[in-house]
Amino acid sequence: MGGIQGARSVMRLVVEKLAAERGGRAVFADLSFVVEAGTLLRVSGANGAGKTTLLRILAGLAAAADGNAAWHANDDLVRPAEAACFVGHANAFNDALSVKENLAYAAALSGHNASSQNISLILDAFGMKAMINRSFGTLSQGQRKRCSLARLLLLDSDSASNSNGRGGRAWLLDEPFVALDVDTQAQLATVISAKLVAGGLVIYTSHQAVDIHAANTQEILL
Amino acid sequence: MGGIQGARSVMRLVVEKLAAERGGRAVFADLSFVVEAGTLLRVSGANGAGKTTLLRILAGLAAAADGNAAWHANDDLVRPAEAACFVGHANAFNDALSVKENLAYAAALSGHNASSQNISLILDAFGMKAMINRSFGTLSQGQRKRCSLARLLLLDSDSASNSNGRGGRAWLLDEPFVALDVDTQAQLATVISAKLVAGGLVIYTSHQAVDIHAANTQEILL
Amino acid sequence: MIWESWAAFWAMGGRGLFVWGSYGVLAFAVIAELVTLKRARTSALKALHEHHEH
Amino acid sequence: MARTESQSNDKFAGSWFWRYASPAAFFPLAGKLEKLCWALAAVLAAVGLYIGFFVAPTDAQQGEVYRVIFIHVPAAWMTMVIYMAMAFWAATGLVLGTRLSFMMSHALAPTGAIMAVVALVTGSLWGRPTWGTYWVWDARLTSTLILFFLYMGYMALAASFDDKKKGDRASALIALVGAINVPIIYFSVKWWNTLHQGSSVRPGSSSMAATMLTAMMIMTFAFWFYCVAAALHRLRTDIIERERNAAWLRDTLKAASQ
Amino acid sequence: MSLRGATTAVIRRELQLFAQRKSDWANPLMFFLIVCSLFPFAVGSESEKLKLIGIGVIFVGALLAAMLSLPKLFDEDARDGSLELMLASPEPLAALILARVAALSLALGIALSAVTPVFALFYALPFDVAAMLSLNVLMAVPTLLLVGSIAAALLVSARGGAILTAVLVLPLTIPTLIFGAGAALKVLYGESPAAELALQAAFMLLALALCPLAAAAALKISTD
Amino acid sequence: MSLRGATTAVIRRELQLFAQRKSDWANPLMFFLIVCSLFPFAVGSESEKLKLIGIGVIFVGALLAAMLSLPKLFDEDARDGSLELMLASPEPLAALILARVAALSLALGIALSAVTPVFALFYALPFDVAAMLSLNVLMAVPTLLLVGSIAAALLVSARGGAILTAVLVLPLTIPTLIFGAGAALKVLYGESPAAELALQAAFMLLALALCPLAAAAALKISTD
Ligand code: HEM
Ligand SMILES: Nc1ncnc2c1ncn2[C@@H]1O[C@H](COP(=O)(O)OP(=O)(O)OP(=O)(O)O)[C@@H](O)[C@H]1O
Ligand SMILES: Nc1ncnc2c1ncn2[C@@H]1O[C@H](COP(=O)(O)OP(=O)(O)OP(=O)(O)O)[C@@H](O)[C@H]1O
Ligand SMILES: [Mg+2]
Ligand SMILES: [Mg+2]
Repeated sequence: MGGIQGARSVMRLVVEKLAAERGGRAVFADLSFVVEAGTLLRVSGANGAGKTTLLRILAGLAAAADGNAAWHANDDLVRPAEAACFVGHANAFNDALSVKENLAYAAALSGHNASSQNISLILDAFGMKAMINRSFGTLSQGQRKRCSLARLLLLDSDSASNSNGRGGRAWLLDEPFVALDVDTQAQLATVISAKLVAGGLVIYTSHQAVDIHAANTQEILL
Repeated sequence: MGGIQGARSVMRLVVEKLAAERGGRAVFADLSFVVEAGTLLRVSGANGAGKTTLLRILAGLAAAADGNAAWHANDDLVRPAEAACFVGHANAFNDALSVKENLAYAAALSGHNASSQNISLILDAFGMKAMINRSFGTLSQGQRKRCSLARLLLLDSDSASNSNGRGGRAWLLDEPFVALDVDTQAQLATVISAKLVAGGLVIYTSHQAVDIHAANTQEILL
Repeated sequence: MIWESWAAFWAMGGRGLFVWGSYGVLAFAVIAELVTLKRARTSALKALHEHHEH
Repeated sequence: MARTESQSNDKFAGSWFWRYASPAAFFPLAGKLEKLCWALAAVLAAVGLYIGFFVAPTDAQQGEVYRVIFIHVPAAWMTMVIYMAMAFWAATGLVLGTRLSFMMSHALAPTGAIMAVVALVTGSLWGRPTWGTYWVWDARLTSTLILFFLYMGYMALAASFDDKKKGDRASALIALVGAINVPIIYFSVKWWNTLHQGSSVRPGSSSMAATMLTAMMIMTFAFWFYCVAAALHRLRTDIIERERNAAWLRDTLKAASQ
Repeated sequence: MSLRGATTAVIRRELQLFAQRKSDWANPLMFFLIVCSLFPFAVGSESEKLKLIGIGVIFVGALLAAMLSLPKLFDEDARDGSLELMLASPEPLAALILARVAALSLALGIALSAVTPVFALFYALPFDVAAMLSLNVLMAVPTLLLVGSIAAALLVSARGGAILTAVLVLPLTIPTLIFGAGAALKVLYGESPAAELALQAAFMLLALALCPLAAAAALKISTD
Repeated sequence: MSLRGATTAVIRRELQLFAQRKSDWANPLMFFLIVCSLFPFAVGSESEKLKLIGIGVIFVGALLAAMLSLPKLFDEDARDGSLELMLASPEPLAALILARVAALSLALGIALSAVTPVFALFYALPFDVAAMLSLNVLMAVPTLLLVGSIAAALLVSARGGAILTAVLVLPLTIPTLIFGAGAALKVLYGESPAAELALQAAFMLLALALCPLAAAAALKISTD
């Protein structure tokens, strides 16, 4: 399953003099920071400051204009696709397929073998079990978001790296609380805390004030 | 310009035994309430409770399964399209056109004659003046939302109904604070308060806690 | 009986293939339609019973 | 706001049409009608085929192959009649907003398409020995083919909506547009055909013996009853699918199974 | 007054979009070009053969190209929510639809009929036939788009895209095809194409009168 | 092992989508059917003429039907973000693309080649020609989809000049057309189609070897 050997993987992100451009305009420049496993990093800034751009670069979905961002697992360099999971505005679910079919596909693509039980267990945690066979296109905005988060957990849960409580892939969450109702927001905060306690690394953006219990926190203002 | 004669329009919404279905399933039923001009109505409920469905029915964009919702302007029945403005998840801007072109089109379609000054004035209020000629597709999530809100104000501002401070069309806002940064959230809250003071009627949904100063508030829990 | 023999009947004056082919196509179409009708009804009833049980 | 069925029912309360426009009242009636139609179709087909094969004489020009006529012509007629019926119910549905009308349209379409296929295939099989080719671009043949396309379009459209109510009205509209176009298409194809003078051969020329005509008419009625029975069956299945929440359906089915 | 404002806004926006995304009109043109240039490879290049099929290939190619741009009418707007602006407008929906179809027809009709003579030459057709074909393409494209707008409106909320549109629309365009190609054939045979042209025009006027209304109804159905 | 898991997941999803939306394969079929029946209206109904154009029309129709379903390959996935799942997968992208093209080819190729003989009938072609055409359509559809997947991948963001890519890619399908129609023509003239068939097969294998890699590179470029 690629470069990460679960049992020992401790993630670490090193960003050096990173710069980004969109449409020929500089969005940010000369950004340097280091994030260690077990840390919660919040990226803040006004609308258009470049938060989404930064997260997409870290996830390997966009190219930096300058500088670089390197993911290390136990000091070995790993590809962003193997090091991090990105959840953004587009939810990466097909409208015509059912929630379950979508999740099974995503799991298989990233090399996991999600059993039916596993899927329904995780959906249950987000109160979506009853909708497991609904086609995704018929869900409400918040229900869609819950599905995205369920996928995040699914891809984390049965990877060897997580089973012994050592973090697993880093999470890159772009506005994860948007569209969730208050209860689910709290629930997500708990999930993030648990990830951090297990030695995971979480980077998120949010314009909403949601308390996340975390031992180590960092913040970047773009 | 249709049924509303601005100078005297005082909006009133009467909902009686309203029921909605989506995909053959009942979403809510037997909903009755009255909203008077100058009132802020918050529709709350968990994800999937039917908030978006309700707002779309009130805007005349979806059909009710039973019961009915009637808009009155000074006790005259008016069509939903004339009575209310809806701002939802889809932002109704074309990605390829510039912000300005999009706004001018929307204004013309709803019978307004938005001058260039007017457009740039309103964009300025939301800190978007510099992007007036950017194509919409290149904006960040929050910048897009700001544009939707600018359109809302634009369609309100130069209608006769508002110029003398008597309300104008009702606003139906589905999650208006989503994606906005903290400053802009506060700004939007001020705009809504002003609308209410002017005798307007605002119905909104939100999972975020944002303080809106209002004399009369109502809440429905779905 | 206008036919001299059953063989003559089946032969249809040497055009048996076309005549019986036509009737065969009709028979196929009718049977296929009946089968799909029946199947649709069965599955509708099954769905209904499942629905009522919930 | 869209007119709901209860509103329209109130307005026309008391008339027989509206009594049976509700699925609850129609369902049992359709069941009885359906049985009757199956029986009539079977009996008439038996009689018609007997006359057609054992009474009607050999045709002077064509020999035995003309016996295809007993199914070809009824199928060709049915496909046109059913399209018209479909468009009629579509229009009724759009104007009055009754669910049952849309369901009638949906129930008719597959049978109409099957009739088109039967007319096309039997016609081709008849054409080979008489014209020496399976297919000519004759006006009547060509318009049957186009009618088949219209059926397919209607069914594809109805199937491509997740929301059945939307699908109902959308496909009803396209059925109406098609119905307006059918005569236009027919006459332009005919006109095209004379322009090119392509096929000198076309059906509908030879005179028929009385027994042939009798057999053909009886078969036509058999086809009528078959199509009505099939459509009613499909309609009842559709009602079962759509009215799964209705109490009356449960009661009716329970009563029927006892 | 306000109706004029709204319709000009629709047309202006359409033209702005054409200017912004050249592919909107260049792609149908490319498709046309490709269809027209594929046939000689499959049929062989003798000019007698080509002359025979030329009119048909060009006309069918133009119709297909126009048809494939039908989803552009409403699909993108439905996706980004702009369609609701149109539905909520106080002006009559049919007029707005007509404005939009008119803009598309203008752009596409002119582009396609402008390149038609070029292809006619490829297929060894004489000049007068080429001119007649060009004229007929110019008349046929609006008719097709008008009829097609009904299907496009219905398909806004359905799945199936461009191809289902084709299935719904193409059978309805057969008269246009017959009269259009027929007129060119008449010219090729040295006869008068007056009857075909008259019928073509009549069909176009009929479509102009009925289709926007039907499309408005269709749009209301599919967005309800 | 895990590669097998990923590719079967891709194929399974594709088949689920086909089952969910029958229109995905039924509509190209209807399109093919309708395109094939349009030409006689424009060309005339004499069977000599029809025989002449029949092979060409059928082959071009099948290619167009396949080409029109190309956007299905990546467009929807790009819109809803699923494409990023594929890009972020640890498995080689080319294999995943190949799986996807294979599923589409299977569904479409079989469907199109199954109805081809019916059209051969409409165009008064003899049975052996019909069979050869059918076989060639079965071979040409995968080739076209493979080559086309490069274009589809480039067009995902439509940034790299949509039109240019179409112009670059479509000529690559001309050999398929020439060999495919050529084989059927040979049979019509009573000659052996062996050479054309061999070339067709060679071209298909070449596409199989190169196109997925090129498409993977294209996809990476266009999603940057
Ligand atoms: C609108 C559809 C059609 C109608 C109403 C129709 C009606 C008829 C009728 C009434 C006859 C008997 C003519 C006679 O001998 O007096 C006939 C004969 C025939 N039909 Fe059709 N038909 C239709 C479509 C077709 C189609 C689609 C085909 C072929 C695919 C076809 C092929 C034939 C042939 C081969 C004959 C016998 C020709 C002859 O007697 O010279 N017809 N049709
Ligand atoms: N097209 C559809 N088909 C079937 N069910 C649907 C469809 N659209 C929405 N629903 C269901 O209708 C219900 C109400 O949806 P709605 O979007 O109104 O919820 P909401 O209150 O706005 O939720 P959220 O807070 O998540 O935005 C949900 O349970 C949803 O799953
Ligand atoms: N395709 C593009 N072309 C040009 N500029 C772009 C493009 N996409 C984004 N931008 C610009 O890049 C900047 C950063 O965008 P980004 O989406 O990263 O902002 P953000 O911090 O996530 O904002 P938000 O809080 O609104 O989501 C914005 O100013 C935006 O206008
Ligand atoms: Mg952002
Ligand atoms: Mg909602």
